[in-house]
Amino acid sequence: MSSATAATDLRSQQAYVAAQAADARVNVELDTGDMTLNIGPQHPATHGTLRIACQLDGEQVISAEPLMGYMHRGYEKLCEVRTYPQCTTLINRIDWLGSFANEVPFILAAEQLMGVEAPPRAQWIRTILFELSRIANVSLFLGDMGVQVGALTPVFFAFRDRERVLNQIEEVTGGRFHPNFDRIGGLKDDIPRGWIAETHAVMAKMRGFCDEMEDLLMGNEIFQTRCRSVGVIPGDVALSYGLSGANLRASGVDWDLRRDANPGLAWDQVDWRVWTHPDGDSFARYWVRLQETREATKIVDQLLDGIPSGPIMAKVPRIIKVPAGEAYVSTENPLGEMGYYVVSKGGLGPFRVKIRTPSFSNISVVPWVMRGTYVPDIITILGSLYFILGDIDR
Amino acid sequence: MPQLPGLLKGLGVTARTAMRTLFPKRGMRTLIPAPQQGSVTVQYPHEKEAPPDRARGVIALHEENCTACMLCSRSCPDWCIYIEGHKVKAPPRRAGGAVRTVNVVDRFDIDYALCMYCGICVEVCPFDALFWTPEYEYSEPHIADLLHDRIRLSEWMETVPEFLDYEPGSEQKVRKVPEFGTDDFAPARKLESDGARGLASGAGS
Amino acid sequence: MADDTGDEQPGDEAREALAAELSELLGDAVVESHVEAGQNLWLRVDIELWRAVMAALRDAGFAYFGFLSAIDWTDAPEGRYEDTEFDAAGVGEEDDEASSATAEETVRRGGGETRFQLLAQLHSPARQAAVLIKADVPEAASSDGSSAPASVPSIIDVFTGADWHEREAHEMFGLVFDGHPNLAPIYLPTEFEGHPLRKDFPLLARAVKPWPGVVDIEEIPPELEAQLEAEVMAEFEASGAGA
Amino acid sequence: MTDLLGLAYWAETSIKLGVALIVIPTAALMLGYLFLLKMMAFMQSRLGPQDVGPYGTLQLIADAVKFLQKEDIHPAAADRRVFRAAPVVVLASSFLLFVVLPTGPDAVVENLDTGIFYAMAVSSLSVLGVLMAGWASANKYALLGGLRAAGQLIAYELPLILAVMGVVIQADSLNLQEIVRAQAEGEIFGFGLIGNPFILTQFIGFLIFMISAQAELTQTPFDMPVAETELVGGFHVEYTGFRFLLFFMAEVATAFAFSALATVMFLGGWWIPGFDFNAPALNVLGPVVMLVKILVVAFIIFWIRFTYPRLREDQLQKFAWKVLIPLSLANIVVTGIFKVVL
Repeated sequence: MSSATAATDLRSQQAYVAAQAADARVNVELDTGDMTLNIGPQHPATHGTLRIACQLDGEQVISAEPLMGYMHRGYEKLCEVRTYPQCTTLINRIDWLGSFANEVPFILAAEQLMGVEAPPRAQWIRTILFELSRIANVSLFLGDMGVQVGALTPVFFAFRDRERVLNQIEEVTGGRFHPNFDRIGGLKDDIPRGWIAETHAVMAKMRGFCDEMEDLLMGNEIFQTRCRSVGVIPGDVALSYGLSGANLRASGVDWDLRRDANPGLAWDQVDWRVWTHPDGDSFARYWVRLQETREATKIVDQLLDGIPSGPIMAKVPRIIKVPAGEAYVSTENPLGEMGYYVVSKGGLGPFRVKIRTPSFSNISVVPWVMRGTYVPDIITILGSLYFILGDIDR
Repeated sequence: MPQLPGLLKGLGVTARTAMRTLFPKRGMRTLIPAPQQGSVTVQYPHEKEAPPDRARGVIALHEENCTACMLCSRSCPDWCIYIEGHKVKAPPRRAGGAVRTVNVVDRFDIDYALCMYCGICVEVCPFDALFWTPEYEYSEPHIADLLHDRIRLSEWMETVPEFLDYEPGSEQKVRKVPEFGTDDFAPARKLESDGARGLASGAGS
Repeated sequence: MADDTGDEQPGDEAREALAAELSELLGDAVVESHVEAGQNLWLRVDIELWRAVMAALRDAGFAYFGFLSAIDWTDAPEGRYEDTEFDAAGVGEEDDEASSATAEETVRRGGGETRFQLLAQLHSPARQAAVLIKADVPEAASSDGSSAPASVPSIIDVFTGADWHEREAHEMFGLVFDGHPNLAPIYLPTEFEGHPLRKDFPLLARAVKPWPGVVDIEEIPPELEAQLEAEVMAEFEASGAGA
Repeated sequence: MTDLLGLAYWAETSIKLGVALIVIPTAALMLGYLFLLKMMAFMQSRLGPQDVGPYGTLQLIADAVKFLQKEDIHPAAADRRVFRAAPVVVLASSFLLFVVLPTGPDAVVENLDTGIFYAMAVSSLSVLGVLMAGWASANKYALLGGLRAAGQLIAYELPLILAVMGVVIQADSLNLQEIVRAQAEGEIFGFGLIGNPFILTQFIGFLIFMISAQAELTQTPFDMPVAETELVGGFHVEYTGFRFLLFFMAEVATAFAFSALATVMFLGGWWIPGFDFNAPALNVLGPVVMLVKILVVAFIIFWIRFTYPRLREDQLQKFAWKVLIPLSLANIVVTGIFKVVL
């Protein structure tokens, strides 16, 4: 072998070693074989059918690649063959834990195209139901995060107290999970008598639930040891990956579509604040969501006291035809920015609907953030990024 | 590493919940364990949950009102409503009127295996023939059995609750559920007994 | 300038000003811009400069990546897979001027002629503003004679988050992103053929089942009509109701 | 050991064996029902099982019957012999623990002079079974779980044994009966009515013992080998039917045995204040007292299990080596000094 080839070999070998070290942030001097571990598609932590293909060195992650599509339902295509009212039925099932919040941006986009605006009473009730679905959705996260790190009890508390919120949603809309209550130009129905007082009581209970979660889980030193400085996402990375919602705010970016780009709902009528956390780690994401749930109960309380009287439906034709045009409306959903790019050619149904779902972007940061962590951290990070599978796969 | 307060607080929360579940009673009877009242779960087959009146459990059909206009079938996103009907001649409503031509439903099937419970059909019905009821116990061991016909759908009319009042400030009008059970669930036969004539009955075929 | 942090919904002036500013910043790259009052700002840019535009916008403060997708503007040959009778009935019943005037016309925000349009959205958290960027994707003749969309520059080195969005656009529309290291399908099985979100891709779910909305009411045979009518009337009068 | 009823060796042994065979599943059932099913349910605002037997008392028996009916599945690539042996090894380890547990002056299966030493040795056998299960399952999750268990063993046997050392020094014996006697006959500053339960003098030892026992039992916060949400059950992920049942029984029975060990070493064992140490009545009352104390200790074990999240393996190692082991060594030194000085 000539010396030239030997030098090239050595150089390529060195380059390989350097690349490995840089890539995995692990010590490659130890001669340990890599192991491929498939987390999912049926794994308790992926709540749904997400699959994460991990390359492991011992328990350390060299690379993690989410593979999805097990639940792809093609909603963008299906919406093209449905009328606008029929679309909301599908849209309900994108983020199935906060269904009502899914409907709102789509309806708002259609309203923008039609030049219709819902009456104030409808806007207020919309906002209330929107925040209720946020509470229902995020409270489940608050408990589920406990299960991800091994605590059994919080998730039962979450299911227990979320049920109260779902009951309130069901009493108005008739559907616990899939309200299908929002209509172009307003709402399907008004709120039943006695509902406001009941909801106030439930909000008080939910604040109690948040306190409980703080004592039981967030204040727990073991939980903090597990979550602090695990899965740190700096602000600029979060922006570049298009993270949204609490994941973005936990990275210190002060951005909330409810405040910064309110598409016309009643959030600007009440007093509330946006919570951010500078750390960007899993604990920060939990912390921000807990504070947001508390804030949401306050928003609901204030809104309940100020619902204006009036009709709940604007004048819209019985058969809805949307004028040609394009509109994009996004709202701050429980999981993050949910937006609909609706293209109409003037028919009964949309010509094209692009659904910008928060979880899709949120989970795309996984390969970046999981490098160099440990197997238990995969679960912590996945849990704290908080995705709904229907929201990734649509 | 671990400091006591957070860990102890957590233990406190679980212990408190256990106590609340075991001893939910207040006052003199505090120390009588009554987990049945303290727990939040429902022991399903033994006790039943009562969904709210607006709950979208199943769709009931008020057959007398149905004119087989196909609006519900067309607006269904899943194409799960199948309607067939025939025309009959019905006597005039009052003296001196002309003979009416009325649609009678022969088949009104909803495939609950496909239904997404969106409620669009109930909403578009212009004749108050479809209603939601909170009934939920109609599961079947075979998926094909979830296709329910008009007889079954009409039976559910019994369980339709009255529409609720609205909160003050609302301008909505409270709707009324039509009276049920004027006849033996068979409006077509009722029309016949009233003197209607059509293909399926009387002179035809 | 969109310097209205207190205002949740920047008015038209803000968007117009932003459009002017961005047009100036991007120079020739901007083909057309469109502002919809109180809604959104569209910029249509030159596809050749797609990556450069994205980089320039990122450096100008639009560093928050929203989404990337595409639109196929051809009409679906199969229509809406629904009985057109229903559509026609709807127009007839309502019969207001809006519905009849807007029948199947195309209004493209920001203009454009090509079949495929690339679409992306960027936010600027500092300015509380968003911009939708479009680019026409020209058709290029492929080797087998059929025309396919020309390849598009990838922007994953500008916005890392565009990675998955480009993969999705690739499998759904068949757009090819130059410079993307791994255009593997993200949702569909590896062996899947076709690009589902193209309009000429048939949706089987609607094709295999007949539409149940076809009117299926059996008419009374005309020859029996008079007889039945007489029978009914006779019975009605006989029952005493006529008295 | 005194000859209880003057029986022949074989008769005595078979009686003891019979009692042990009844006691161990009963203990597992009792703990399982009381804590795993009912207490957990109450802590989570639920009712727990209700249908099988009064208040669901027979639920676990129904579960056992269900497990027995299930198909016995081996993974195709499994090392069959090891795979089958693993649950037996784990269960045997907890069976052997019961041998030395004293419940009365004569009510003990075998009163070994090195009882505590034997108990410690035997209890670490279970990890061998866990490792076997993890390795033989030919499953990556199981392997990770098994390796974690092995790592945990090294980290936690040490503080466990060192915590026991304090008690041994204070009682001057490795014999469990003698440890009970030392507590019964001890005095607190001349006040000897309740004896001297070592929890008072060896409180740090007690804490370390309980923490280590939690790890030994793979209960939360140290249940990394099982870790349902990460490893989907860890070492027993591939087990079904009665082999899984064996793991489950062993887990609960070992919890019972460790609660009993803690009772014997720190809470005064079976002795009741006011009784003579060798009073025959204690052969009947002792087990009852013992059971109550065991339930209290087990309650704490399970209470912690239902409340806490789990640590990460490296964090656990750090905690063991940096906190527990130095602390237990200091405890031994202090105990030794007091022993010599007083």
